[in-house]
Amino acid sequence: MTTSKERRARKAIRTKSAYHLTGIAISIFFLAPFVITLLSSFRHGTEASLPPLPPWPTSGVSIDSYALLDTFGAGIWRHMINSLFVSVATVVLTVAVSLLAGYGFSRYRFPLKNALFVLIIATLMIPFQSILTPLFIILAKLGLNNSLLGLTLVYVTLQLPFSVFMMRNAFDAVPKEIEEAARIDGARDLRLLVRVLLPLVLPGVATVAIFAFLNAWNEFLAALVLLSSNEKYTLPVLMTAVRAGRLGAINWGAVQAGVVVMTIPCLIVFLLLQRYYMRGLMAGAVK
Amino acid sequence: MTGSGSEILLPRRRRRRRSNWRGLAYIAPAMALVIVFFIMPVLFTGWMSLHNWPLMGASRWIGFNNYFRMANDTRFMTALSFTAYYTVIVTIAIFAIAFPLAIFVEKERQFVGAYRTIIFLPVVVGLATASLLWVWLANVDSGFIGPALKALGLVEKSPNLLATFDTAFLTIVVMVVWKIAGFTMIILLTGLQAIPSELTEAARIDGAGRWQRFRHLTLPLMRKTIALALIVSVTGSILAFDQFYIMTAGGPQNKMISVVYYIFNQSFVSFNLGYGAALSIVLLAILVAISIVQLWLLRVGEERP
Amino acid sequence: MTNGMGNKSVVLQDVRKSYGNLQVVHGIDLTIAEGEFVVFVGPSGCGKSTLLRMIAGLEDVTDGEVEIKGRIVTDLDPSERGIAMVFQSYALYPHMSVRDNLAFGLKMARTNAAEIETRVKAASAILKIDHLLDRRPGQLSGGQRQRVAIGRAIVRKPDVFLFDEPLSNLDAELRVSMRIEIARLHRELGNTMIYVTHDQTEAMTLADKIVVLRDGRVEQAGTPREIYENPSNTFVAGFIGSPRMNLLNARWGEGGLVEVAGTRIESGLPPVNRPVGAAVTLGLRPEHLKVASGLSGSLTARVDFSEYLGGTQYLYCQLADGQSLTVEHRSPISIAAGEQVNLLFESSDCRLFDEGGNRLR
Amino acid sequence: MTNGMGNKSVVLQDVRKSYGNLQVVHGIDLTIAEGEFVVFVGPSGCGKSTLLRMIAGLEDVTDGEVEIKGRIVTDLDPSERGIAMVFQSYALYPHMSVRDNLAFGLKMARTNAAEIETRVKAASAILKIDHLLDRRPGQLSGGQRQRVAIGRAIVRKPDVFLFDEPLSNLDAELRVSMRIEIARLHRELGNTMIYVTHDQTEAMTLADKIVVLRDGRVEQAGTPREIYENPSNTFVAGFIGSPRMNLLNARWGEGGLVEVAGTRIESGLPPVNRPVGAAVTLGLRPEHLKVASGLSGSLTARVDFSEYLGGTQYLYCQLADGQSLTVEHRSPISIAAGEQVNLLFESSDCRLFDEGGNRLR
Amino acid sequence: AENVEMWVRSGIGDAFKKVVEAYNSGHESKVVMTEVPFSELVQKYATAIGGGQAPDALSMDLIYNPAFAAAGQLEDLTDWAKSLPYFNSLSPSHVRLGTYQDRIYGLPLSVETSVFAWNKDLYKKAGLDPEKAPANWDEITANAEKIRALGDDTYGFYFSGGGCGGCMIFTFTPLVWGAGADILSADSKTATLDTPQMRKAVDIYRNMVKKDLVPAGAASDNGANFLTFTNGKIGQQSLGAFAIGTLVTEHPDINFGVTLIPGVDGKPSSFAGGDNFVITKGTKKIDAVKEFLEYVYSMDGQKIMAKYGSLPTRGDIADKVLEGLDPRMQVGLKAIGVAKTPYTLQFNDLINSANGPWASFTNASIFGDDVDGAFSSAQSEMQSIIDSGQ
Ligand SMILES: Nc1ncnc2c1ncn2[C@@H]1O[C@H](COP(=O)(O)OP(=O)(O)OP(=O)(O)O)[C@@H](O)[C@H]1O
Ligand SMILES: Nc1ncnc2c1ncn2[C@@H]1O[C@H](COP(=O)(O)OP(=O)(O)OP(=O)(O)O)[C@@H](O)[C@H]1O
Ligand SMILES: [Mg+2]
Ligand SMILES: [Mg+2]
Repeated sequence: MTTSKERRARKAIRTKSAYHLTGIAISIFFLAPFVITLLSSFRHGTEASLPPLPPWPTSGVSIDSYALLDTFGAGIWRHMINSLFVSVATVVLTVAVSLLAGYGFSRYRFPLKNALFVLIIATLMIPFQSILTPLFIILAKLGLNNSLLGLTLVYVTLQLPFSVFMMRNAFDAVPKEIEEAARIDGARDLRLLVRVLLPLVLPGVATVAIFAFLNAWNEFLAALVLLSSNEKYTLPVLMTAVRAGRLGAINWGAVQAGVVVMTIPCLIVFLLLQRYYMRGLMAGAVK
Repeated sequence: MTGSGSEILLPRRRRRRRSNWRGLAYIAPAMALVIVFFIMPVLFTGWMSLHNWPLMGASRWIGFNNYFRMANDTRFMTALSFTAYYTVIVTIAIFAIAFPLAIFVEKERQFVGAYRTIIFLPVVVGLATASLLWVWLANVDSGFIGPALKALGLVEKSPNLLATFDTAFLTIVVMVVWKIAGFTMIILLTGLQAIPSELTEAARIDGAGRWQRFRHLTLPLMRKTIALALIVSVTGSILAFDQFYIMTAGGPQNKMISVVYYIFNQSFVSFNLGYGAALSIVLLAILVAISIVQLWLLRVGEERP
Repeated sequence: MTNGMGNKSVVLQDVRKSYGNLQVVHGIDLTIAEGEFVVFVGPSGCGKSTLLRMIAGLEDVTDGEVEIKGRIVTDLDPSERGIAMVFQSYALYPHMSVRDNLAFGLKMARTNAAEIETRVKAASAILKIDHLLDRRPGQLSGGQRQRVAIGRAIVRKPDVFLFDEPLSNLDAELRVSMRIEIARLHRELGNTMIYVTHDQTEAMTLADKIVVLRDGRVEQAGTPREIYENPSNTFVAGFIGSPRMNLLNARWGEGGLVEVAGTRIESGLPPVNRPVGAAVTLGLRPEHLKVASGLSGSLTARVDFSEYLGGTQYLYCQLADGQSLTVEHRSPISIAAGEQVNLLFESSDCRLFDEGGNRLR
Repeated sequence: MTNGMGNKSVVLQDVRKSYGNLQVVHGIDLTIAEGEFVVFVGPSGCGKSTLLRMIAGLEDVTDGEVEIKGRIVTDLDPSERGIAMVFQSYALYPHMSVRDNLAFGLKMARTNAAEIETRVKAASAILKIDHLLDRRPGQLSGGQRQRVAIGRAIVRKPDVFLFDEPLSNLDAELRVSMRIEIARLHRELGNTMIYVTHDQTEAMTLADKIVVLRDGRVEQAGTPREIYENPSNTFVAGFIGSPRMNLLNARWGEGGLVEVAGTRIESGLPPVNRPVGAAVTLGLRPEHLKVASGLSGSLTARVDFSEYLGGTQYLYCQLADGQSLTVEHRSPISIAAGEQVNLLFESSDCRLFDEGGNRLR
Repeated sequence: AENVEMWVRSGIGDAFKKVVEAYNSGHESKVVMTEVPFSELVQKYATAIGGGQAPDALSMDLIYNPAFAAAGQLEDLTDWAKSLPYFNSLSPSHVRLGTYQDRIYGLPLSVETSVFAWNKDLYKKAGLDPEKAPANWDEITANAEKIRALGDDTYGFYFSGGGCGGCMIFTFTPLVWGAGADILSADSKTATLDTPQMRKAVDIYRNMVKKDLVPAGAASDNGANFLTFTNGKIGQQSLGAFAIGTLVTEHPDINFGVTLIPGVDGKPSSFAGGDNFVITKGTKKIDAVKEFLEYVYSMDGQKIMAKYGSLPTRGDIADKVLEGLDPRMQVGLKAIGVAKTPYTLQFNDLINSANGPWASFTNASIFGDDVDGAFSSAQSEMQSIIDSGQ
């Protein structure tokens, strides 16, 4: 009997180690590009154009690459602040707008409801590169050209299909009784939404917020076309300059540093909120 | 209904109508944004597509000529077929990777959360940034892949991955899989976890092996989820632009011009905005049609009565 | 506004409800006295919840009026009706502590902090949840959650308490003790309470008045004893009581004789105005049937099979004409399947219904 | 492989289960005879499902062996054990017709089409679901789904049927009729059946043998009558029976006297080897207590409140020392709260337990 | 004081930035300069015009000048330009490109020519005479082989062959121009790609690629690494004159020589490129803009530009401007004499676009397997673009 117990235990260990070996191999594939870039970006300027073999700095750690990055455009801090402004504003507005819309779609009946919902979702299917010109003209008419606010509004719109879909599902998942209990308790409209329902759809909000942040932080074409002065440019525009190279040569060190600078905030935001995010995404995707 | 209550009905009707307005009020900000920044530009695009609309100077009404022109535009046809090719390959690749991954991380066990997070990490990086990162990795002299292959002695000379179509295409597909597979995985994971464990157990008792369970239970029960993942993946692939623009600039020899890239070129390189607009409208129609066909093929509607 | 008839707490006047073209509540009139405990029972989908929710104001009334404490409240907001409601799913605010759950309604009504504190204290003392005030609902057991939900109703000091199947998510044992708790609460607070359930035990034990609904109509309303002993039709007779009343097809004979399954039995009933030979239904509760040892007795049946339940044994029997019959047998001597038994009963325990199912006497 | 003892169907030898460091099943030994209907009962989380699933092969056994029909099956796949299982949630394949649901297992075993057809026909005839064969599970009612789930088990012609709370998703009325159905099925098929439930009525009425589990250990195993009448400890005594047995703190006196609540009552029990004055627990079932009209009788109690249930009335009483006591009162004369009553009982109905809760006699 | 808004392409180099700095420090009106990534400049400018948000002035790659002028989006400068005393000595190629239907819309801002450079240190190491400029492509190829023989990462020749139309028109067409052929007919209405001269030029490059004289990265360099020569491991490369300045200031350790690019038959040629200065039609700050441009043309302005590597735009004072600067700059100046610039409204579509026929032709014909196919498909595609533009 003990032998059968041991046999079972041994088998369990074998299965387990095979599982984790596979897991480690997979993790290496998905992590390696990040690690290689991060380590390489701290090599001396002279090493920047050498292959990252090994990827870590061999002749001392240096921030040459980052210093170099700062010489593009109006300096990296300026662009970073612009990017942060646009991203945060996009997050705030997207959350506010999609929260209201998700609630309206989930809980109220009104004429053309489904048509309007499909309309919002359908915007997902339009290649937005092709409406840049009309967008530019409309923004100019609204006096929002070359303004971070205008860019933010465009980003918010781009986020809406996904966000409204998510928030509607999130509200659908909240039991109607909670809302009814609150109505009996005398909470109505915005008070009901903010004090009672908002905390219940937080995972959905986190998902929407992360997506809004990531997309606003990373978008470059609209930023490039819709903004037109150095001080207004966001980081991705800076990155196009880095990519285009300077004085006829790409500086790979700047590319590595740029990738790191572009990536780190996304990773931080994601890792901070991922508990909610995974839940929200998984809850939202079922429908 | 009874006639007797008609007078009393009046105030209540009014109340219900008020709640209609309330629902509309909640969605108003979203609708305003969509109308101003999407519907109007799209209508405008439709309008432009009926004109010869140069970037600068006066536009001229030409009816449906832009659409007729498309039929003989071999470069557009090439772009379409490349996009179709890319979509098929990349979708297959993503599913071929993401499905096993979803199964791999399905059960709650030690470190599984870490694996999920790690696989998902590339999703949070922008496509443009990811492209840039992989351009570097794939660079023949300063990158990682070629020199590493050479250092390992697998090749004699570091290969220039982006110089020929096949290797460049492969690089892009690998990059996209690296970047997207985590997202698809999570969607599929949702579907997997929605399958009650009792069903799998019942099938085990019924004597269905792993593959049979996958074939007879998992796949049919995940139809809705697969449809969602498929539509997301196909739509994304058809709209692909950044990766070609940044990684190969459409090369080598213009073999990687996707439809959106072509529209971009027509509008902003050749400045045929009208023609570009017409192409956009056609692309939109194609996308809507493909989505409908996918939903229909997977018969999403009739899943449960 | 008060109409001076203080003892009426809730009055429904011809209340109707339609969803689109589907009418689910058909003109219900009901008067509930101050302090009364009223239970709505009925099969699933009969409109119990809908009726309760119309009283609460959560559902629009299609036609008719709802009056609470003499005020017409048909068009008022739920929070303005002086009601409180306890939901089946508890519907606690999961992100708030128990204390905040209790206080939320008062905060919304801008009650001052000291008053809130007092009322929350009082309610939690009544329900013995003082020690849980700082927990989140997620950290409570089912029974504790239900207590909090009731507490949330109490702090509002409502005129009327509404309960929608508050115990059906609890397990059997807890259900019994919470039922007793609710009864105690009604004794202590003395408020009007309206309670929806499909559990007969709850209905029988809690109610001052039971309202039996079917398909959006009131079938019978009365005290538990009235309903149990004098059901006004076969529906009510079959619905209340477990195991359910045996309803036997029979014919009306002469001189108080009733013909069931080929044998004439003395029902001992006084004559009713039915022609001899008319089809009637004879109702006999399982616990009123006694197994006689000999061959004497009025009904003969064969035991199909029996269920042993400790104190009791249920006998599932068949009459000569194939009609089946349940007998509650309480005796240490158990009876096996296949045995032939004689069943005795008092004629006063017989109930008689016409072909339409309505009570003859 | 057969060990020649054909009448043993399932044998568990010191079966244990741990999740990580948490042991949830502690060395269970059990022998189930061919054709026996065994019911596992016990409070939630006691390991009933885990045990059943280990027999099915859905859960690995941490230690010990499972034997079915003389074969050690501990390391075999569920499909190779000759078992079939019916799940609480039905676990029907939602995308297949009823016919395909029934046939799926046979198809997996590459049974030929004609044989499949015959078996599906036979099973659906037994369960009266012939007319449903082309529907999807989603188009069936709860009871019909449960029948299909049972049908899926039947077509496999298993040696052993396993049921995990198969009826707990059904409503009360349906539960009763499906229970009777399962009893009939067992009579007809004669297979060994292992059934998990926490519903006592199901356990009492269905079982040949009841196994009462607590915290992963067997507390008592025996026929329903043994368990009900001779519980081997206070846990079993309190767990089986509804309303539950009154367990009163008492002291052992001389000459078969037991001191409860200050009064010495004649228990009529023969002497046991306890010192006089030792704490004992006196068990008395509510139905064994009779309300005496006069002042005679052995226990005096005050009625706290009562519940009217039609045929029966439950009296919740308090003894002089504050211990509470439930009495099942079956008489047309109802007793009101506040009354003082004398309670009579037969000494043969008394059960006595020591401080550890174990049965003295 | 007015602020003149002006866009320049990123990577234009320090020359223009310094001029703006100098101007801003000495004048009341200021120039506010915005750098736009060069690959998106035209598109962005055009969109901005469409939205009425264009800057006052722009430093525009001269080859786009005709298209924008034709669209009527640029300010007509004819009268003012002709009134400038030094008008006739302004770089003629630029003025030609700035002229549309006899009106002048653009004036030279920076002049750029293509030249051939070799690394003297590598020549020395390979046993070649570092001071002797190669005179034809046989010599260049032979030298390349010797330099390649030096080792692993040293290469004999480099060009941005990954579909960089702008790079290749700049450095590769001089091979056929020198021999008297061109890729477009004189009136720009016919594509004349398939000439013996072009075949020969393609062969020369193919040959070097085949012999592994060119780094593998060349095949996918879309222009971002145009100045690979600056890494010191490339023996020879055709560059822009601006690179001389870059090399001198940024890479003083590289010892290099400069000569004109030989044609396939040895006769040298060059591409005259650079930026024209254009003014957006309707700007209200036209006087300030003109004031700035006059400053650029002044001796001070020209000297600052030259100091940072930009060739003088005024022929009359060119020698004076270059006085005291690196003598190799003279080669760039000399190139203006033999330089050509194609005049077509579809320059972007035909040549500059990374996805145009010219870009893919150069890549396919030099790196691909099917040279004939590359010729015929590029020829027909160019022709169809020209035709569709009529
Ligand atoms: N929103 C709705 N739209 C349409 N029909 C509805 C809606 N809500 C309820 N109904 C219908 O109204 C009828 C009464 O429903 P109600 O919920 O009041 O029943 P109930 O008696 O509470 O049943 P249960 O015991 O199952 O809770 C049902 O037939 C139901 O199908
Ligand atoms: N996968 C698991 N991991 C850890 N513990 C588990 C797991 N499954 C069950 N348990 C624990 O094992 C014990 C027995 O669980 P089991 O499901 O067998 O109880 P049960 O008697 O069937 O209860 P119920 O009546 O609620 O179904 C419980 O304490 C439970 O928490
Ligand atoms: Mg209900
Ligand atoms: Mg269980």
